[in-house]
Amino acid sequence: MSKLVFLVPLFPLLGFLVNGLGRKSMSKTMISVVGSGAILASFVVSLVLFFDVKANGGSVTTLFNFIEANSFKIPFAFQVDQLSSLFLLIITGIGFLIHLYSSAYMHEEEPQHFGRYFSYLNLFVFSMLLLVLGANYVIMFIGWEGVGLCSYLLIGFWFKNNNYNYAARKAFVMNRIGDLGFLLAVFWLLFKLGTATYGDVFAADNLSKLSSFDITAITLLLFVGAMGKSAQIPLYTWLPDAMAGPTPVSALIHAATMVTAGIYMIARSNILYTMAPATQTVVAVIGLATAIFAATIALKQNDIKKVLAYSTVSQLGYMFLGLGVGAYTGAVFHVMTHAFFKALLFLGAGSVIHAMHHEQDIRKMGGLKKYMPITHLTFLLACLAIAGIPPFSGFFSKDEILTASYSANPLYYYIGVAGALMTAFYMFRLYTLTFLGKFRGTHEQEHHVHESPWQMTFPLIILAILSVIGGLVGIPEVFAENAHSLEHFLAPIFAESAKIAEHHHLEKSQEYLMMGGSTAAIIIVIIFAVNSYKKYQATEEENAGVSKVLENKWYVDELYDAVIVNPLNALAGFFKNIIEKSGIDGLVNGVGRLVGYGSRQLRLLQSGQVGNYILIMVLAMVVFFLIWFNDVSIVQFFNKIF
Amino acid sequence: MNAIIVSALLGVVMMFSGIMFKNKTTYTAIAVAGLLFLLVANLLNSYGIYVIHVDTHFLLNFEQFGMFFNSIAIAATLIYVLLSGKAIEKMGVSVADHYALIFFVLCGVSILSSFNGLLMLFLGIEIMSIPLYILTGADKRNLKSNEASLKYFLMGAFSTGIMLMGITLIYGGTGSFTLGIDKSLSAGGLIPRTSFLEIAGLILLFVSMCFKVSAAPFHFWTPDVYDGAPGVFTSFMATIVKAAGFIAFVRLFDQHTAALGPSWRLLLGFVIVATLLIGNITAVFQQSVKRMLAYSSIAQAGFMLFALYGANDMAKEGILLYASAYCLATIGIFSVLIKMKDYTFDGFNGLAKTQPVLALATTICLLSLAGIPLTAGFFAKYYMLASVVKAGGSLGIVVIAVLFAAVSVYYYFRVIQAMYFKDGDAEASDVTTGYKVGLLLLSAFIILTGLFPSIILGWFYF
Amino acid sequence: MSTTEILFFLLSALAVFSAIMVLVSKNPVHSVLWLIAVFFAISGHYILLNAQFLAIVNLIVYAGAIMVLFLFVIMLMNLNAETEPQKHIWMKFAGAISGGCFLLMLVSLTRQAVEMGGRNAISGGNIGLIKNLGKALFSDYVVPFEITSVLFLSAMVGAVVIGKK
Amino acid sequence: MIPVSLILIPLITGLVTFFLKEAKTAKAWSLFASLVILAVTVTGIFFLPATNLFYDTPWLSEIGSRFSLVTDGMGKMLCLLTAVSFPVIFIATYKNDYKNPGSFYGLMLLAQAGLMGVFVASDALLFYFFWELALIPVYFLCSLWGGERRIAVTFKFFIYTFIGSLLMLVGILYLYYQTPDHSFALQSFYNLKLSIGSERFIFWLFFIAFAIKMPVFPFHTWQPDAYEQSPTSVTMVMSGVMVKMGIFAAIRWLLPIFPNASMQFANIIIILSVTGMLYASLIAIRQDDIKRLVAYSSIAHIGLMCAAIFTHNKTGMEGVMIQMFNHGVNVIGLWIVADVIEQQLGTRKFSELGGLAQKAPTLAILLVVMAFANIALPLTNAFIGEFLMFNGLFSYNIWMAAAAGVSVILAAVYTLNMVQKVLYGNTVATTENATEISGNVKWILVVLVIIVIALGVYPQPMINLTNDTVNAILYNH
Amino acid sequence: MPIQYYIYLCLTLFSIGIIGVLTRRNAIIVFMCVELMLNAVNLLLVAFSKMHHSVGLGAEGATSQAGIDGQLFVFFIMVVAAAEVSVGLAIIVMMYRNTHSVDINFLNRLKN
Repeated sequence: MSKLVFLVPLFPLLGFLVNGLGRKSMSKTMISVVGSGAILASFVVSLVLFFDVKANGGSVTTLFNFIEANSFKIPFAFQVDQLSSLFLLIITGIGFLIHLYSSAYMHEEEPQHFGRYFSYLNLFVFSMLLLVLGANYVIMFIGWEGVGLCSYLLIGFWFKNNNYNYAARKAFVMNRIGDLGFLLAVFWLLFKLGTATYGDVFAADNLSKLSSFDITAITLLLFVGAMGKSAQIPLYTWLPDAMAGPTPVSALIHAATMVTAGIYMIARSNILYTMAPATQTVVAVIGLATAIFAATIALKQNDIKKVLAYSTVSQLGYMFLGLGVGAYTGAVFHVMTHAFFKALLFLGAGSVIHAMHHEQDIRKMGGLKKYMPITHLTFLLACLAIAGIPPFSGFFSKDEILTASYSANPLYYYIGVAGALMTAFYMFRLYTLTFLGKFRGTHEQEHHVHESPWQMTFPLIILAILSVIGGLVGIPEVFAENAHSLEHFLAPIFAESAKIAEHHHLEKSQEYLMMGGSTAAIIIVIIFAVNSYKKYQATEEENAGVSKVLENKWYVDELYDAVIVNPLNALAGFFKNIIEKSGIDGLVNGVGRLVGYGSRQLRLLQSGQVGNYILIMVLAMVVFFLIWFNDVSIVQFFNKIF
Repeated sequence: MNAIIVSALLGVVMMFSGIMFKNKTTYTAIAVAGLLFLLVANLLNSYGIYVIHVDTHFLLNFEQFGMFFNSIAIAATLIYVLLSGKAIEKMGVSVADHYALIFFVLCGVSILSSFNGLLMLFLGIEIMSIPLYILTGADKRNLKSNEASLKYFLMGAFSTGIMLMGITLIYGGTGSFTLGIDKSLSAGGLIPRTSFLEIAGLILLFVSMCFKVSAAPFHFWTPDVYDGAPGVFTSFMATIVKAAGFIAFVRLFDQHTAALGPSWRLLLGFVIVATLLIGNITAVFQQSVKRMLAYSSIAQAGFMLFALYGANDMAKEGILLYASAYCLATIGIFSVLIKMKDYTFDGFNGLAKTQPVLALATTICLLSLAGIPLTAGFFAKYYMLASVVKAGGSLGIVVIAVLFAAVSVYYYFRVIQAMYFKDGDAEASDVTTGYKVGLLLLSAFIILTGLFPSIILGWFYF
Repeated sequence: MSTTEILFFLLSALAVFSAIMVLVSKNPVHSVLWLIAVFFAISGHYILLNAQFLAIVNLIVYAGAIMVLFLFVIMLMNLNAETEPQKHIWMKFAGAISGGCFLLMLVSLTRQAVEMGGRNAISGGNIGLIKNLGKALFSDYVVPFEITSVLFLSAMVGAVVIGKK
Repeated sequence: MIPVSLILIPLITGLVTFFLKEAKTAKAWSLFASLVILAVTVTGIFFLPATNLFYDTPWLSEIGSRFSLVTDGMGKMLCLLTAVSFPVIFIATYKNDYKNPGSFYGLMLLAQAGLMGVFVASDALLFYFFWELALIPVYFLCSLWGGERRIAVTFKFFIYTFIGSLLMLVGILYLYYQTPDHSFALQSFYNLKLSIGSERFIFWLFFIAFAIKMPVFPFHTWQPDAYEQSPTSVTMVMSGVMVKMGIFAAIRWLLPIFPNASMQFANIIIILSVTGMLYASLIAIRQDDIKRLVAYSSIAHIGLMCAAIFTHNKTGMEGVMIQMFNHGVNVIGLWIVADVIEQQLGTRKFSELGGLAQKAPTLAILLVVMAFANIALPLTNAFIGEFLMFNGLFSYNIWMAAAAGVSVILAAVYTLNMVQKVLYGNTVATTENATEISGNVKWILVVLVIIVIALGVYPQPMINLTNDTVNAILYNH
Repeated sequence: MPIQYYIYLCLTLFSIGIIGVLTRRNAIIVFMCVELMLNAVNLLLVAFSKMHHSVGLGAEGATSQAGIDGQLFVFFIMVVAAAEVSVGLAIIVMMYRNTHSVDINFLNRLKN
């Protein structure tokens, strides 16, 4: 069965090649069929694999030896186990839906760009699958940078607009910073263990070779990689800018799949993290900080996609919180549910933007409820899911993380809940401004507003269903014993960590209390948000004070420019203009000038006067005698010098 | 012995041919024939066949080294006459006499390559120098030529005085004029038994030889004389005569070098560095190619002095190789130079367009002078450095030498740049096909020697 | 103090004095005359050293031929004290100093040359006589003797080449 | 026999080319010659028995130098690189016109002969010969067909490298007289046991020569000017192949002969190289000229190789080996693009370019691939080399690896900057009527891209090709 | 007569010659000073030859020819000197013809 695994990435690769090479010749329908079909095919294969794994465990398939150097050997191998197969389903499934969606969303593009778009998208899926399937860190790194590349290409998809290009560049470079950390971690592993294959690295005897310092360093470096990829403080600023890309791209890459690569990677190496409590604390704190920080920014954004972007960042923060407190299952669970509802949100937003002719400012929307019922309904469900209203999927996953964080450190819990409340607030602010109230856009916009075609609504519906029921795979213990099927499914992956980590269960009463409390609070916040924005009128007056700061995202970009970018540029200029020209090259040329100068001086010796010539000769003779008869002292003198 | 006798007789022949024939080309023809004959005679000599057998009473000593150098010198002169014969004919009225003087110089050269004892050294040097004073002044109407001639003469006479004083002191110290017999010297450097008079004499002798080979700080006459003298004769002076000076120098000192000990090495080191410095650095800023070549000849002298520093078989082979490589290259360049309208660097601008063959030949000659591999010049320099390293001399001086070699590239390549990369219409007067062919053969030979130096060195072991 | 010694010192004094006069006298003609005086003194030394042949040759060749030639040229150009160019005083000074240094060097060397101690240039012996010199010249030294002819030839040719209008 | 033919074919064909006056014939002839050489190389390396890879005959018996050629793994790979790059260059610049083309292509082929010689010579003096023979044609090429500042710039480059090689000559001489049997043979150099003092001294004589050639940080200033001023096809030779001479020589002539010294000074050199990497990358960020940018980025890459050599780590060494080839391919690809742009639009300045992606999508795609190869994206060939080299560097010193890693980030910055400024955004005056690239360039670039990807996905053959050298260098001493 | 005396005397004359060369501008006078140097050398040679002769006398009696080479050398020096003078004066005259001066300080067309 698992021999089929190579098919999974193969289909998207083929799709990429076909679309990429044939984009000029093929028709749009053809292109979309090929693009989506490829993903569908691999989704099918993934399903097969999934059940295979469910039935009889994971397996590793080696295709060929990628690098076989002196000190180590890196096979090009795929590993299919519970974790990866789950991710396979998410990627290919949601991937397929989004491809389908795109075929309508991108329809105005001229054929060759349309083809380019789909080839990029396929390439992305391919790299993402490599990332997930790779049986060692190097293959994962290939996918890791591959998705970075695709994200670069897709963010800058409309390359005529230079701001988009800058956003793309920013995304790639920030990812590169993270990648360096990842790479160093890999080197560290190879240096210490001579292998980067999961199976070997996590083997007990190899782990015993690593000092606790090694593990801490490796995990930290890996986490740096995760920061870059999953947009955590301090490397998160690229994600909001990445919204420059087409909306489906944001849905697929910057919500559902790529940004969760960091979580996948940490979940994959959970044993290492469990063995490095220090790192875990770092992860938890940074995750929490990101969650709350991004949430505050999201409160005041007016671009529909920006809001979603920051909410993504914040949700990713929650996942890292979960990883940090050892709730690996919870994190993965949240990845899954988040993939559902966040993709849904983005697609809904896309459908709105599509309807509004690329208007993204929510202050200019409103009252779309009656024009686009499906979009509205699905969007609402998604909002409820992300806000964490039971029994929607978001509730279970978020609750699991929060509970775990409480048992780790109550403070985490309280901050987390605060973040959750903010989430509820800004989501419903967004919802209200978009769909409720009355229309605030221009007239001909109002004229054209319409529900999107089926290729767009169908994915919405599917995702809506998923985000409603998706949570049921992880019903907490408190409701029913062994109802948490996901946990059981993933158990083998986290078995080792589970052994090490200490378990302390809260008694049920407290858990009920926490759930109830948080849910109640969230509902209150929602009502408040809806009420306060139902009657919203676009006003010109500037925000002031805190809200201004929030609107400007805490001025973080400006801070980075001032602290890192500009000084670096200045340094580069200094090197280019001063050191290089005057310094080093000046030195080289200086030698030449010295020779020229000496030449001009020595020529004067040739005075043309016989008398002087002979005078010098005579003096030279005298000097010769002196040299000859004082040779010893002179030799000593030279020996002193040299 | 053959070389000495025949060249002297040929000198006389040229004198009388001046009376008999009026056509100038005839003189060149006779000279060429004579040189060929001279070459043959000298080769025969090295196979032990003599025109007349003379008992030299150990005043002359014919060894392969000297014989071989004679052949080189004569061959070089032959090439010189073939390439620059026209120019010699143009120079003044008494062409035949000039040829005669050239032959007398060759006589002196062949004495210097075989002298055994200071007396013959002295005579050889004088026989070589006196005709040169005349040749330098051959362009009688030209004030520069006169001035050069007078300068050369005065300083030459002065250095003769110095040399004689040196010889005298040596004689006083050792009681003989013959070389290398004084055991107190070869016993190893400055031991008390060594006569101070002799040391003083050797130093003075060294000084005068340095003067002859234009080693700093006794080089001052060189730029002025080479610059002032008519181009044709400059090329003769700068090549064959200078090489002969070096041969004499080496033959004079090579036994002593070991004996004279560290102070000798020190002194020589100073002279070498000074020569390289002055020659190379001063050449950098010259505007006239002729004068640049004068300075470069000083620089080359600095390299040739390594033969004395090394003073081993390597050095002896090397000096021969160097002499031939240097002579060929310089003769080639001068033969082109004297055809140019103006002698400055700009005068060469764009020669590659107007006269590609000349440009190519000049380039190869310059590369050879610069010691670029694949040319004879490389192995010449290589042998010099190798002899020093082999003799266990200090690497420092070798490094200095190569750095100066790099400097030399600077001014040699200025000519190449002018010819190839700069735009201009340099024209060369009366360039015949024969001349071109000759140049090409010359450059071909230079390249060949650069690939297989054994072409020349092989002779050395016959 | 024997007569030879007295003569030696007299002649030396004469030689050095006249030599200095060659330098200092403004008029070239006087310089020539003083130089001739030097040559005479030196010939005197030769005689003291019993080298009669050289003494005579010295007088004939130098004092006779060469100096007359000089005198002749000077007359030809009618150089005299007025036309005589003078070097800058500092140049003279430098020249004198460096020459002096040179002299000092060699003298000091001679003083260190211990092996010269107690060795004399005797006036006895007869190698200076024409008979012996002639024998040696035409037996052992015949080759250089012949070769000098080349020297004269070249000098002659040269003089002609240069002298021709 | 193979190595001899590798030297002789370009030599003879080159000399013939001088006499071809017609541009078309000269181009066709030289292209044909280079293809023949490629064929010979491939057959010789992959198909003929290894005995053909050695050649030895007396040359200068009187000074103990033999005309002996040995093609070990590294030699094979670099010969392959040389043989591949020349046809590529000829095809890519086939449309360019040079005044008196005969001499141009003749000199190119002569340079190729010299390069081949350097890579196969196993006799010190012979090596020195070819070292210069490779330099001189390039000097004339640059000075005759280069940009307006060509003469001064090229002259500086020439003198600079010439000083280096002269110092090396002194070193060679010294070693020669240290050898018991007075021979220049590489093997007898390897067997030398030098006193530590002299080893230190001579080491630097050699290293400076190679450092100038590579070039390593403080000796690099000739390079950007030379690359900028010389005609692009020559720049390709210089940066694609000639700089490898330095690396090659350092591996073959430095490490084994001076084991102790190279151990002792490794830290200095590695620090220099890493400094150079950061320095060059930073400067590259501020460049406005494609050629200068590529020049500086190439300095950075070379710095990494140099550092990896002196880690004395096998993995790192393997990385250097394969990277020598990859860097050659990638940088030639970039130069081709630069040349196309310059030929078509008459400028290389970013500030005067933009929006080419709309006009020439194919060019855009190819350039993007080359650019990402330049920043060592996985599945491109450069990734393999840099991955291995970083491994070596890491096991030498973690902080060095980290510092060097920063330059990888900077590489992304400047390369993407170039891509963006050239391809993206709206078209400007110069690029208004730009057109798609012509067939020959397109196909040659496609070939290069295929090589890039293929070696990036399956590098193992390349790594195995040079195993013998790596073992010999690191474990026999 | 102790040989040192002769040495000192000749060195003195020689140095006077040098000083003359250095201090006079008249080419002819300079040349004369050179001749003075040569004569000093001659005298010294003769003195040395007699010195060596005395040794020879001591060794092999009255028939000894030791030291005769010195005197012959003097003879050759005179020959050379004569030749030099003829050429030198010719050159000086030629110079005078063109410039009407024998001042060596005017010989400065060639320099640097």
